[in-house]
Amino acid sequence: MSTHKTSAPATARVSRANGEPVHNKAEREITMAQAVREALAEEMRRDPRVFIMGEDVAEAGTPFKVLLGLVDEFGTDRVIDTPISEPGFCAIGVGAAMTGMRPVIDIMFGDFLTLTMDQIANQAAKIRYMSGGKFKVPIVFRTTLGATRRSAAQHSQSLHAWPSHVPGLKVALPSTPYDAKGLLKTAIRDDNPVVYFEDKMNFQTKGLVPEGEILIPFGVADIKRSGTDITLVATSSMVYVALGAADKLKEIGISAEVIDPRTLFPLDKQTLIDSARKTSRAIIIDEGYERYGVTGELASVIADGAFYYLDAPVKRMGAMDVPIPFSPALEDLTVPTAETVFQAAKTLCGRS
Amino acid sequence: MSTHKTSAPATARVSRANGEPVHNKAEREITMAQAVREALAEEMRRDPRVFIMGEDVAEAGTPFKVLLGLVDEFGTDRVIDTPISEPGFCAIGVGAAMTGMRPVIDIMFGDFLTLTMDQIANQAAKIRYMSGGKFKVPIVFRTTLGATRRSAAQHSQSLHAWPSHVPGLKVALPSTPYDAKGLLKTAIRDDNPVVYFEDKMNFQTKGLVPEGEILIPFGVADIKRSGTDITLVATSSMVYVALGAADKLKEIGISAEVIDPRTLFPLDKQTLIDSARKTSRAIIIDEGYERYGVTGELASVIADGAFYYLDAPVKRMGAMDVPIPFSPALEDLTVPTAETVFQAAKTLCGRS
Amino acid sequence: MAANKEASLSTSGLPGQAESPVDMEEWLHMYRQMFRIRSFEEQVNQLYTKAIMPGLAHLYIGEEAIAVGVCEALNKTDYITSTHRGHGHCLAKGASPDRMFAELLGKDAGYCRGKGGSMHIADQEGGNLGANAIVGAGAGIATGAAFSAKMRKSDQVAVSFFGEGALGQGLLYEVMNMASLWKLPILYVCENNLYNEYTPYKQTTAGEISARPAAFGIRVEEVDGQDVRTVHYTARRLIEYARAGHGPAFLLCNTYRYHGHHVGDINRTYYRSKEEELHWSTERDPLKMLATWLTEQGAADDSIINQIEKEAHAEIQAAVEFGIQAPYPDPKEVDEHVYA
Amino acid sequence: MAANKEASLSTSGLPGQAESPVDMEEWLHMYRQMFRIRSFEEQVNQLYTKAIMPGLAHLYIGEEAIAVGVCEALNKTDYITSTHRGHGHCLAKGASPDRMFAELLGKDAGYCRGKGGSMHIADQEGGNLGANAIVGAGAGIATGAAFSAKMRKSDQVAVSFFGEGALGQGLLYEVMNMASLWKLPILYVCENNLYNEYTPYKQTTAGEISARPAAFGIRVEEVDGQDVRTVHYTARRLIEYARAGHGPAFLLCNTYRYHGHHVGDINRTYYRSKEEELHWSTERDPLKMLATWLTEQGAADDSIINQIEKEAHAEIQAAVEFGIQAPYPDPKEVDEHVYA
Ligand SMILES: Cc1ncc(C[n+]2csc(CCOP(=O)(O)OP(=O)(O)O)c2C)c(N)n1
Ligand SMILES: Cc1ncc(C[n+]2csc(CCOP(=O)(O)OP(=O)(O)O)c2C)c(N)n1
Ligand SMILES: [Mg+2]
Ligand SMILES: [Mg+2]
Repeated sequence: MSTHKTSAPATARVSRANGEPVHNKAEREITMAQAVREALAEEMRRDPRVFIMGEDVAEAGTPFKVLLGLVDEFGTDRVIDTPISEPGFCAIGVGAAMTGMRPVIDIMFGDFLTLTMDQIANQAAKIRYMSGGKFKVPIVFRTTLGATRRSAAQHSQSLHAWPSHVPGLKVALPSTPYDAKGLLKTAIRDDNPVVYFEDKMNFQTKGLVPEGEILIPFGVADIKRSGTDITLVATSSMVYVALGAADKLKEIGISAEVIDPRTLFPLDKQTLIDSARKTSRAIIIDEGYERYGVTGELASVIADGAFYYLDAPVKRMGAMDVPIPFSPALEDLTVPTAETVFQAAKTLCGRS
Repeated sequence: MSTHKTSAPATARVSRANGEPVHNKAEREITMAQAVREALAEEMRRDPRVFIMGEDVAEAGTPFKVLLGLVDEFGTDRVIDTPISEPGFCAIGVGAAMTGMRPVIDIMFGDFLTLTMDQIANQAAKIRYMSGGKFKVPIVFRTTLGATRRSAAQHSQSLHAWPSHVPGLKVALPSTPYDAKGLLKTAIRDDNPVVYFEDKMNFQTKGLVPEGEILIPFGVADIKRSGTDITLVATSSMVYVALGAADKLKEIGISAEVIDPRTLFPLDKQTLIDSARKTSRAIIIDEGYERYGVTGELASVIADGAFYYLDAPVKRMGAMDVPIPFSPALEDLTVPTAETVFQAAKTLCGRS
Repeated sequence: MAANKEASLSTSGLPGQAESPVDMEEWLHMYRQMFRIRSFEEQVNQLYTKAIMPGLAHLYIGEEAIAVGVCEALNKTDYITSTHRGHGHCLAKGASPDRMFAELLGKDAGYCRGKGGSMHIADQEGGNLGANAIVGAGAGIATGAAFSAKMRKSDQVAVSFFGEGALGQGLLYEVMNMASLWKLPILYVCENNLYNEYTPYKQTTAGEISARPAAFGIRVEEVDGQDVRTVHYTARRLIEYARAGHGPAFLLCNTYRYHGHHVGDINRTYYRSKEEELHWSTERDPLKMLATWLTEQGAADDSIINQIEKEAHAEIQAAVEFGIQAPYPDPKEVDEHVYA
Repeated sequence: MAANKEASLSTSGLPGQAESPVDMEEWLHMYRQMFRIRSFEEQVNQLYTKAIMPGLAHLYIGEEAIAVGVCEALNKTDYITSTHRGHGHCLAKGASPDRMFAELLGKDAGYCRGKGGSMHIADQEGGNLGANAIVGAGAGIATGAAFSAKMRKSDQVAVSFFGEGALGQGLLYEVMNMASLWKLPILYVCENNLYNEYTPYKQTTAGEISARPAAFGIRVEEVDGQDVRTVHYTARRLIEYARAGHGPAFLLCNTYRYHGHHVGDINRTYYRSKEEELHWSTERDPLKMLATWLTEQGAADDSIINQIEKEAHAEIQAAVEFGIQAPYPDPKEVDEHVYA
């Protein structure tokens, strides 16, 4: 189990090169779970239309304990335990959002998106357009992604490619506590449906987060580390994998730039392309299945936008195209690691 | 409505350059609907384990009338009308496939895949792997794709990117009656779950199809037209769009090669790459939403595999990233046409 | 539960002593509303036959008493959700036929700027949250609207109309369960017109329909959906019940669509007989039934009925003209309204 | 329907005059089976506590009478589907504990070559179509297996075990409807242990559980899930009914899980009291209840019971050892078995 992907630093101290408004608030080191909870609490205090709905969200605070305590402040009228009815409570969320509320719907495991795609992709995503702009559906579907928890094939998937494919949806996937807070607050204030993914393995990852208001605009990638020789585009917890690889690359004299798009839609294509133009090499690292997913999209955005600057094909590193196995001996092999990214980057830089 | 995408030839006479076994059977001109029906009838005669299940499949023969007559030959025990319960009858199909049957499940509109992704992606796709290879799930999910029928946002989608993303599934999407028959027979005999997409606009398209046995192996692309200057990779009805563009291109002296992958998984990467290496330019044309879908995957496969041969970035032409509008004045704008592909190809060949 | 049981056996729906009767002007108004729907739908059929209308449409003819009987028991600020067979609900909730025709013809003046069409027609100011092309989906959205109304303490009620085919969708049971648990102000209106597309509902529906909502602790009543008076009185009672915070109710209406499943469904004998069709359209017609009763009561005569019909017909005729003349949306609208 | 109603009221489950009684050897066998499950689960708990087991597990302790009572009424060729809480069903259907432990530890000798783990444990030769990590999904698969059995005229029956939480999933109603329409040979076994994870089922379940399947025309019986004799007799009757082609049946078993929702759920007082836990484990324990009855009948005494327990314990002990010693799968297996 030594290759567990969360050999990520317990404290994520990564730069925030662009995008955020300057603030001078006190920063504290808190976990991703705390950042999420804080974002929710602040937004619920600010706006009485915001409520949380899902399985075991109230007293239990979800199985991940991320929401612990919210019910004490906001009561069971605004932190609402549901039956095990994902399609049903997502649908209720959509109807509530159309009629003046701002629901945050908790889908415990991202794997359960399979049950809710009608509500998310056929209803929430399309209602504004189908009504000619007359309705709006301000709803957040908060869910999880990420493997290596020994939870096997139906509790370990990273299905963010599906909603990213669907016009009408926005998709956010924070890697740091800072981004988690800032993106979630933005998501809740957005007048459109947002699917927001947290990596289950990152809930205990710590990072500096200001108290109070931070809003991260959607569609602004963050350069988590600057570099000149190769671009590593990484999403969610793969940012830590990429940073780990960048450390190793530095040791052999290769300077890697690590970029986190933070939102898959809207996508900050320009930052990705500019970086690849500068470094002339790129790897996309994402934990979704590799085929027909996020890596293909980002790779072709770069291959197109930086075509005349690239010295090597854009390399894609997704999760292995297999259902996620239970056995630790197998599961860790299915996800990119700092080591496999390091090797791929080395090769791409002609240093095999 | 003049730009309707099925300005496709009423008779699809396209070459079959590779892959199929040579046969010397009588060929007749039949429609895609007839080809599908014939494939089903032949397989049901051959194998008593094959049955059809779905909404209005028996006497009504589906709203598209594709299955008309099958119930007369095989009875209501093998052509089974269901309640409007897509998750339920897909689940029953999975259980039946695990225990010795070979169901062909009819999902009327591809848009209803949203309701069935748990059965398809979490159950059918994973059961073999999760059981360590002990179970098999020989099931075909037959469904539709394609816009320009004035059916609006929830009855016009082409969601084939979703199952293509999921390991454990195979995905076929025939463009011609010949391919429809050959791929469907192969799908039914495959021991794995296959999602099989027909374009609703193509049911009346005619083509030469042999009587009796034809089996088209999965993972073998078909070169629908040979050319030397540019590669047009096109799926399903977009093959006709590409062929239309190739005609126009020929008039201005550009020789386009049109390739139909026929199955998205397994994908015949080599044929795509070889063609692009030869022509040095490629456009991917697919009717799914452009972002995070099929065009991104195929473009990055080519950008990677033909990197050192390409004279221009690989261009992607998917459906516009909007929910599909009802109004004819808008709907036709959302799908690639022979004209828009022609223009893009011309530009790509430096002939603006 | 015992009370539900009893309720589900009540079939008359006519007012008990506690209820205030509806006056004759209102019944005449309902006649007009039903006739407007019928007239609207006949125009739709013609537009389709003349190949003026793009796509398909599902006609509500034969079922008018349900939309009208229920919607007349609602306030303008109350919500409804509707189905693929949604023109009747939309009109009954107060939409204008001109903008509806514009929508059906894909024109910019339509309620959805031509982007929705028949299957997504909505009336955003009139409380119609939209037709839906996914069977059963409207029940989810309406339950959400009821949830929202309860949270906002707005005193609104939501009504979800759906065909008996929607009983096949598991979503319905999920949301009925939550509606019952949380006592949401919602009325589920099941229009049992005997067919799921081309399949008789008996082949798709096990057990007794009314037992299903009852199993979730929901109050159920079953009525003759052709009798607008029964529908209306029962709906009033159930909507009042829901609005008062007692929880959801379910109104099962037995009805029939005279035309095909959609406008193009012409040859129907393989799934239902001409005799059956004739029986319903002659013996069980909601318009005839109400006209007869009004005449018996001395509240109307042929000339009054004719006058109503003439006016409604003229209105619908003008509305069609409006729709036909209206311009298509500008092509640049194609990628507008994807996001707010 | 009248018959169902009556059936749903029957709570004794003990044999009527028409039924052949079970002999004492068989009850002793069932005691052994229940004890094996308990012993297995206690080992799982220890493996977790000692950090030997990867991931999580959901223990079946307290509910043993249901799996055993039902599975003892099945043939080896009959099918079951199971849940996240699936070890008990798997053992009761005849799986070997050694290969089960190997699976739970991610070893190559496991039933699924280590690829499935606790939540996907299956016994492909023994008719266990698998545990499932999607609540309710097993009901769909089992209904499909029953459909297949009927089509193949194989005389097999399928049993779907699920927790009362699965009543929240719409899928269940969809497949119960079809099972009833098509008279499929299936028994739905609902294990109501009072909690959906950390939420009391009363907060998630409106109306009466038994009314739900009954509304679909399904025969329902409700029993004390702690009394293996009642469970077994009732299951026999319902399985016979299903096998004979009368259609599906639903067995509602009232029960309790002694441990947490999963092995890591240690502090439970925020959702249930220690008194409640104690009540069930002391007053309502299925093993104690059967042992007492066997003793009363003179069919067993302490030494017989002890002997059974000793043997079973040794077997489980050896099985754990086997699992721990077994090798992990070869890394190259990682992309094998994706496709047939
Ligand atoms: C989820 C889903 N499945 C299938 C369809 C196709 N379809 C459209 S209408 C219809 C029948 C609906 O029957 P019912 O609910 O009784 O309404 P009715 O048409 O009789 O008014 C079907 C199957 C659909 N639109 N949505
Ligand atoms: C579709 C789905 N939603 C949520 C979960 C998470 N989950 C796992 S077990 C469980 C509770 C199940 O309760 P119940 O069905 O009563 O079974 P029990 O655990 O009590 O045996 C939940 C919510 C899941 N696995 N699948
Ligand atoms: Mg109907
Ligand atoms: Mg439970």
